[in-house]
Amino acid sequence: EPQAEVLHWWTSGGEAAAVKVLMEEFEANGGTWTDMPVAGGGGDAAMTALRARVLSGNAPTAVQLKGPSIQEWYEEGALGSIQDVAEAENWDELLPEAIQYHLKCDGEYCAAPVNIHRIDWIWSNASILEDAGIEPPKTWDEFNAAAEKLQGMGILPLAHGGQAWQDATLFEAVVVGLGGPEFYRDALVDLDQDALTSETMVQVFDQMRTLRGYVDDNFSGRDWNLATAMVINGEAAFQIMGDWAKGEFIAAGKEPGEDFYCSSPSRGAYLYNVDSFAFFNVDGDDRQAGQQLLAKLTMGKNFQKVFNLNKGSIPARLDVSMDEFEFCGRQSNAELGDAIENGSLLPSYAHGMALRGAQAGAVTDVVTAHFNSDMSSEDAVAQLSQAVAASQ
Amino acid sequence: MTDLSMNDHQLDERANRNRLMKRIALRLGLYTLLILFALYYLMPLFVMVVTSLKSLDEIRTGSLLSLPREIDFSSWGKAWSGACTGIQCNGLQPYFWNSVLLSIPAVAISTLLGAINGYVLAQWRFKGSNILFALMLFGCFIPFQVVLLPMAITLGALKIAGTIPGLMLVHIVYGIGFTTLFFRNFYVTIPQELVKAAKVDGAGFFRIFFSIFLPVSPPIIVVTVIWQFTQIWNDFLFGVSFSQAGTQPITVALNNIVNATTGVKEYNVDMAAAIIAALPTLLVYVVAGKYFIRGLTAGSVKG
Amino acid sequence: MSNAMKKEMATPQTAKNILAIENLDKSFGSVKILKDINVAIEPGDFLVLVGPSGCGKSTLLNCIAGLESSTNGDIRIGGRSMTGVSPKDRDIAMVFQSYALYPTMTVGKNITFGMKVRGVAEQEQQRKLDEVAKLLQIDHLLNRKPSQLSGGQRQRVAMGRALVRDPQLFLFDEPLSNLDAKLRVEMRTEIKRLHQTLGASIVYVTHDQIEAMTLATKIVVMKDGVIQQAGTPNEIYNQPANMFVADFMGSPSMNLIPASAEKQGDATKISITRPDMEDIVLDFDREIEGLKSGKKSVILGLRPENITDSTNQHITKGQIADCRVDVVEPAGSDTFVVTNLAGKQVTARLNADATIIAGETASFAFDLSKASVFEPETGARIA
Amino acid sequence: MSNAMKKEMATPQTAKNILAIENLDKSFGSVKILKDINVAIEPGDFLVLVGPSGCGKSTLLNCIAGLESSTNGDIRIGGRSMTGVSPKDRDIAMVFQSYALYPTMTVGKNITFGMKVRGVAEQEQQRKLDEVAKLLQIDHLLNRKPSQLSGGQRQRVAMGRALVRDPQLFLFDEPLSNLDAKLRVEMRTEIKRLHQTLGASIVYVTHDQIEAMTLATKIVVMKDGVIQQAGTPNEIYNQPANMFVADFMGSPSMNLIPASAEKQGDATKISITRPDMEDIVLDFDREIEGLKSGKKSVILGLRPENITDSTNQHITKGQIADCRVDVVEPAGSDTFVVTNLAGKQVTARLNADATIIAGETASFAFDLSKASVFEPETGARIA
Amino acid sequence: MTDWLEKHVPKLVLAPSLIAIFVFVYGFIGWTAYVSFTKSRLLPKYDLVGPIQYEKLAASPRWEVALTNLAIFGILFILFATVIGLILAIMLDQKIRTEGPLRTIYLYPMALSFIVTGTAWKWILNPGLGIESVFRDMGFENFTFDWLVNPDLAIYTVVIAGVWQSSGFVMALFLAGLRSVDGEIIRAAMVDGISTPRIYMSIIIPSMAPIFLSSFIVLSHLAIKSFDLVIALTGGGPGYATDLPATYMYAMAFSRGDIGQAASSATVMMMIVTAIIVPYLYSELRPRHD
Ligand SMILES: Nc1ncnc2c1ncn2[C@@H]1O[C@H](COP(=O)(O)OP(=O)(O)OP(=O)(O)O)[C@@H](O)[C@H]1O
Ligand SMILES: Nc1ncnc2c1ncn2[C@@H]1O[C@H](COP(=O)(O)OP(=O)(O)OP(=O)(O)O)[C@@H](O)[C@H]1O
Ligand SMILES: [Mg+2]
Ligand SMILES: [Mg+2]
Repeated sequence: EPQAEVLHWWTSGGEAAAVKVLMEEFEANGGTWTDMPVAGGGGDAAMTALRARVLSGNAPTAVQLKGPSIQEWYEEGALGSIQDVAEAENWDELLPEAIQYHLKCDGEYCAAPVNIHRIDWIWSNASILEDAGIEPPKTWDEFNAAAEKLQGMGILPLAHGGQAWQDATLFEAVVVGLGGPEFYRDALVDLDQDALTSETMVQVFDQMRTLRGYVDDNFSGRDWNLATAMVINGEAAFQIMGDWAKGEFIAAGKEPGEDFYCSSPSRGAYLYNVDSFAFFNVDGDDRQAGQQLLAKLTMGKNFQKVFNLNKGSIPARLDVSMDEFEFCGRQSNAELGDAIENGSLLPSYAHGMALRGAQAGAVTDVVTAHFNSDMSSEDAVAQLSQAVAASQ
Repeated sequence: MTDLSMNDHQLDERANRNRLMKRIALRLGLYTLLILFALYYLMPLFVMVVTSLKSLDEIRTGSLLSLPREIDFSSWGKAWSGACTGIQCNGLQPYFWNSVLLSIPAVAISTLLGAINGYVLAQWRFKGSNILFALMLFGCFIPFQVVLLPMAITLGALKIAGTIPGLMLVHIVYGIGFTTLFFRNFYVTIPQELVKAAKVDGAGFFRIFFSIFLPVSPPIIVVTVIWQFTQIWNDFLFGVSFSQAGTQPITVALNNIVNATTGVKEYNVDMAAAIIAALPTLLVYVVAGKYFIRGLTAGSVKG
Repeated sequence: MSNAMKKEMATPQTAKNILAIENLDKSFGSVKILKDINVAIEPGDFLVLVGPSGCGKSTLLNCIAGLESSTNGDIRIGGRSMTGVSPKDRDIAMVFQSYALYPTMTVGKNITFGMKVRGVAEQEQQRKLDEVAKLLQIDHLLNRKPSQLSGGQRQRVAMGRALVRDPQLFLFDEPLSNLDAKLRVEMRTEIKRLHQTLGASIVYVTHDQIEAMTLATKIVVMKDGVIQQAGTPNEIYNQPANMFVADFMGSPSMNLIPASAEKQGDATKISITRPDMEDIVLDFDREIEGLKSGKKSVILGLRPENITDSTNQHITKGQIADCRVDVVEPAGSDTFVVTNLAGKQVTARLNADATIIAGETASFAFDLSKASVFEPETGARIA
Repeated sequence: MSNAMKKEMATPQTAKNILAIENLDKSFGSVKILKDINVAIEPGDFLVLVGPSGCGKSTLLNCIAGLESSTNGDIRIGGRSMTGVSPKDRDIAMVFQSYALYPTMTVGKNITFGMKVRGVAEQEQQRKLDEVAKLLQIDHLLNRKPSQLSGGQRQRVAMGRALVRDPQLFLFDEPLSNLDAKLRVEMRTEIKRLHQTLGASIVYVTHDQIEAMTLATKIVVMKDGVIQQAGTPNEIYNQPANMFVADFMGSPSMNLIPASAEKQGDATKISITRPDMEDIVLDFDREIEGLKSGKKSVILGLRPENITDSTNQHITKGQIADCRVDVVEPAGSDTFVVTNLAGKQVTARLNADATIIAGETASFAFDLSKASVFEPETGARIA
Repeated sequence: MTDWLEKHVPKLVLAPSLIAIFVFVYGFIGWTAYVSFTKSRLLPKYDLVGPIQYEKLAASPRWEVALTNLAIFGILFILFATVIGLILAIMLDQKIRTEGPLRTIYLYPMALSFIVTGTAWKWILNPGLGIESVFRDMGFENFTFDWLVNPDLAIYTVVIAGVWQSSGFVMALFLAGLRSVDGEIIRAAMVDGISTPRIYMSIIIPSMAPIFLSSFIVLSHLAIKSFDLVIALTGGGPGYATDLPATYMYAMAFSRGDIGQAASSATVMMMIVTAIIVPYLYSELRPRHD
């Protein structure tokens, strides 16, 4: 009988409800689901636990993992294959190519995706924008113009939480918005030194400095949801945050497209964060059977839909009907399609999709140091290139 | 009596009054300061309690430090048995018992080990015993992050990874240093003649320990138990690393409630959960705090 | 130490010895604490070890009890060598300075604990407890905890714990030193009586010489881990082997006065020089070792009770001298008077009703019949 | 307490009193520790407070020092009422049982710290320190820490700290009780000498009666917070006001023997009944209070030194009796012999060379000229 | 055989604990030191590559910040916790009527883990939510208390919270120490004419040197181990302005997957610990005559 012990960090009410669907399906198929939630630090705590589990030879059957860390774990010899399920279910057809890349280890599937988060969203308070006569910004120039105007009116333009990962989230949105998809890929996926030291990168840091001017003094250490609450309460106009912020708006009784808007500064590009389950090498038929079943159900249409309705993201497989999704979800899905076609579907560096931990960490160290001090853009660029070189 | 001595008397009186006034002023200042400090210490607890009693709406809109407009206990119930700590939404309750199951034996065993180690190191010294004690003490100071990975490998090799006994082992091992320190410093104040008398009486090592030393140890046992219980109950790092589904201690669950990354935050529930998780240790401090100082005076402080 | 005595101590190995210690050495690390100790006692003996603090008395006792292992030499109890025998198998009982009562047990339990450990039958325990409790008059205290007892009561309980054992040898380590003066005197008599009643063999450590004198049948005086003298109380008191023993035993202690001895024909004269007064010249009726003729610096040892006021009727003529009185200490039963001879304080013991005033001059009688004379350099007794 | 004495104590308020305590009461909570204490001393007096442990000696001293506030009554030092005056303003110095040296300061600093705090000039401090250090012979120790000193040296330093203060009144709380017997005797003499040299006024607490006897010019005996007797050492020793004082003062203590007194014409006879031997009948040459004629049960108080061996030449005829000897304690300078009279242990003090054997019968001489007689019920002295 | 057993019981009894300590403390330190010379990333690897991890560490500005912070935090934390603990102890020693409750209030932060109190502190110190806004609401418009969000000052807020948590324990240590000071010394000083503050300053406090040492050791090990405190309060931010060695090490090992680097920082930490602890152990355990 299939067994699954699942390590994840979806512990808030909405998230829990979302994964619960999977558990119910899993148990309906005769499996036993053992829940192993570890929240905290955006998965840091879970990763700590995972490492201890793997080292003690007691790996969980499935783990919420994403991006390059899947490959990293595979290289450590810890991951198993679910190629059989993937072939049987024809995953190659159902998933965008860019995303398949993250899930495959040496050409075989070793992880199953659950969703696609869009990172580069600008959330805005509809009534403020209407009062100021501003459209939701679509480029950084528009954003700057809008922010100037709002500032003139005594309204705080940008709600931001000063935590390293939030700084990074801002940063990558600026990189893709100013530099375009190619530049983004060179700079933050390939860590190309030319790109990192280019004039564009200097402009990126300039824009970061500009954004810093739109943020209140007390942003430091603020949780993202408190920043969202500022937008909801009309204390600030914008927040740049992944689509989970939507959940806060909805929980506060706001209607997407009416009470608040979602727009992207990325000019057609799309920064994604795909959560997935990776499957570790485990002993015992029951647990291996559990992995197969879990992989299959994860990619199931129903789960993909229900999970993402709850979570604010959109399904990873492309053939799920978006009818039940709200405005921003549908917009996200539509722009995803465009991005796939333009080849501007890009992995989020801030959320660990583009780089390995050490490299991403090195970039973030510089970004956050710059944002939280009066470092010049040139210095930041120099430090960035140095830190990246050192981390390789 | 003569006039002169009357004067003396009046002078005495006035001096007395002045002294009294000065004393009262001093006392007043003293109490004021003490209360100010008390406020500093109570502030976080105040914030937590107040927040736990507010509704979510009020938290979103109001000042965090203001008193609740309406007292609402529902978040306490939710934290205990309804908050989501993962897929299950059973609150802290199941994890609470894990922690109880873990900490009581771990505290008992590490205290007993500390007692017997302290007994040896204080009363049965042998060549090199001081160096061994120093080596044990050094174990108190190792940062726990450092040992996570090798400990995981070791627990795996011992086949107790992810089990409560495994977690207990970790806590016991890293508690030994402190418990031994407490007991040793307590037992060195007991005259060696007691052991000698018992030896002549025919009692052996264990007999002396159980019949004579253990019965005099309550003060230091209190100190040790408080210390160990606080450490073990509050531990998160070991708890999260060396547990698996079903054996996670309460701190991990609390963390899951409080630190959800991309979900909606329910601060009132968070705070209620935090207080519930801290209740046992708080209780221990309130009930046994008196004995804590007494125990420290009795042994672990060298004056 | 005289040669004769040395010999006696060196061959103690006779069947009747209950305790025999031969050539015992004991070191802690590199520090030698006990050096070549030889002691033997017979059944019923009451051996008292005296000496200043830190001289190794407790260490010696612990060696006998097996609580410390000796570095060298042999200890025999009841004729059996004790090497490697653990304390509990040595058939000894011990009473400690701090009493070492088990703090959490009642008096009764304290006393019976040893028997319980050894598995003595419940009934037998009770019987012995009753017996000992009656003997020591602590029957009404049996249910109290040690903390609820007075010092003297604790002391009794500690003795009770030893007595129920009925061992071959009792060891006492300064059992009275934690008591106040009055109680100490009482308990001293009690111990003496117990010894006389039970006829037990006892080794007893103290640094109180009065205790030593009153209790012992045999005294061993130690200093820095070396035996200075062993003998009966009388020998030790009246013929101290050296100045250390002379000074140590007796309270107030023996006056040790620098003097010079001179052979004048058959007679020996001892004279004490004083800067401000005329010399005191005293007749001495014994031979002084090494003084064949001429003059010699010596130390004259005179006990306070041998310097009395001149109205004392024992005194032979010519032994009376005037001295200035420094301090007068009436002690009720006696009056002690301190004067200054040859730069040293000298104490005299006078009658309680002696009327003498500090600062004035009084005449004292010197009784040299019990005086000792010491060699100034070595401190050894020469007469 | 005799009425005459009570009166003397109740009106101590004369100008020349350096310390006067009137009707002092002290309670801790509901427990009365000191009850109606009246004491006065004149400049240069050496007042010793004695009494068993817990009788309130330290409490009284602390009241004088201002370390405890009294519940009732008045304390005057140098004629000034001390009510509400803090210890530091009382112009007193105090020496404690544990010496209470400041552990982190050197000996020199310990002694000068009080002066430093008062802002005495550096030079003056040094001068006084030198003076006192020389007086106490601790000049070579001034740079040591207390932990590096022996007990006797610490004791000296504690005294030094008091002496530099040059106060109106010195208070000593059992300053010698932590020293061993030998050192105690030495320091006792030293304190006596200091008192004689400086002429200081001293209140001194001890529970050692020998200390009390030798040091005091005036002794106050306390029990349970009540003064039992106040007087000179001689009065206390020879005319104890009651059985408690009689028993408490003197070592070994006074023998208190149940006896019956009978008036036979002009003569008074005291007889001691013995079950196994014939009665001892002794002549008594003073009047016994309340005995006009006939017979009366009394307690005969006899000091050990007044029971000697019959060869003693002082003794009047008819006062010799035979007794069985229980215990013999040769103490070097004397021999103490314990016998049993009327069911009580009775100690006799014999010469050191007395040859007497436990278990046998010997004849003793009873000197009743210094005997006390007590009322059995109240314990009060009646002759 | 039984004799042998009897003689060696104490050692045998100590053995399990000792073995555990040797494996779990010294073995692990050794393991960590070894791994610090490898290129281990996600999981430990055992091929030695020389001191490159230390070179990287030395070049890392973040590590530099962490060390500087440890110095600032360590010194201030120890200083304030000691001073406040001492002051509280002295005040509580003045025969305070409500000593029991007050003592419990001062002590209770020890009972709470920072997972619990971190959020509350974050709010209190946050200028927009906590003290600053409360004071401004009360009418003190210019009241500013924004250390938490100032990269140069944020580390001091960590000190505030750290002191809050630990000073109660120090208070307990000192109170216990004060309670065991020989009462006669204080009486002697009073008679000697010394005022109460002076008695504390010149006599009692100097005599509590061993307690200063004990609390220094306890506090310094807390400072070096400080982790929860930073994570809960600032998350190491703003930027990495409040990083400490322990958080650096943790970040490297668990979020960055750079175990080699983590091991090297851990080794440096252990060396700092050793430098502080070994002299203490030496002084504590050298043979004394007591
Ligand atoms: N375990 C030990 N290690 C090292 N030295 C010791 C030990 N025990 C005792 N000593 C030393 O041995 C010497 C003798 O000590 P011991 O206790 O026998 O003296 P003592 O004669 O009993 O003195 P006291 O009258 O003070 O009890 C002392 O100098 C002491 O410091
Ligand atoms: N602070 C206090 N509170 C309550 N009772 C006290 C206090 N101090 C002393 N006592 C009690 O007062 C009584 C007298 O104590 P005090 O210390 O004066 O006796 P003492 O005569 O000095 O005895 P010792 O000879 O043992 O020093 C004792 O019964 C003691 O228990
Ligand atoms: Mg000894
Ligand atoms: Mg006292």
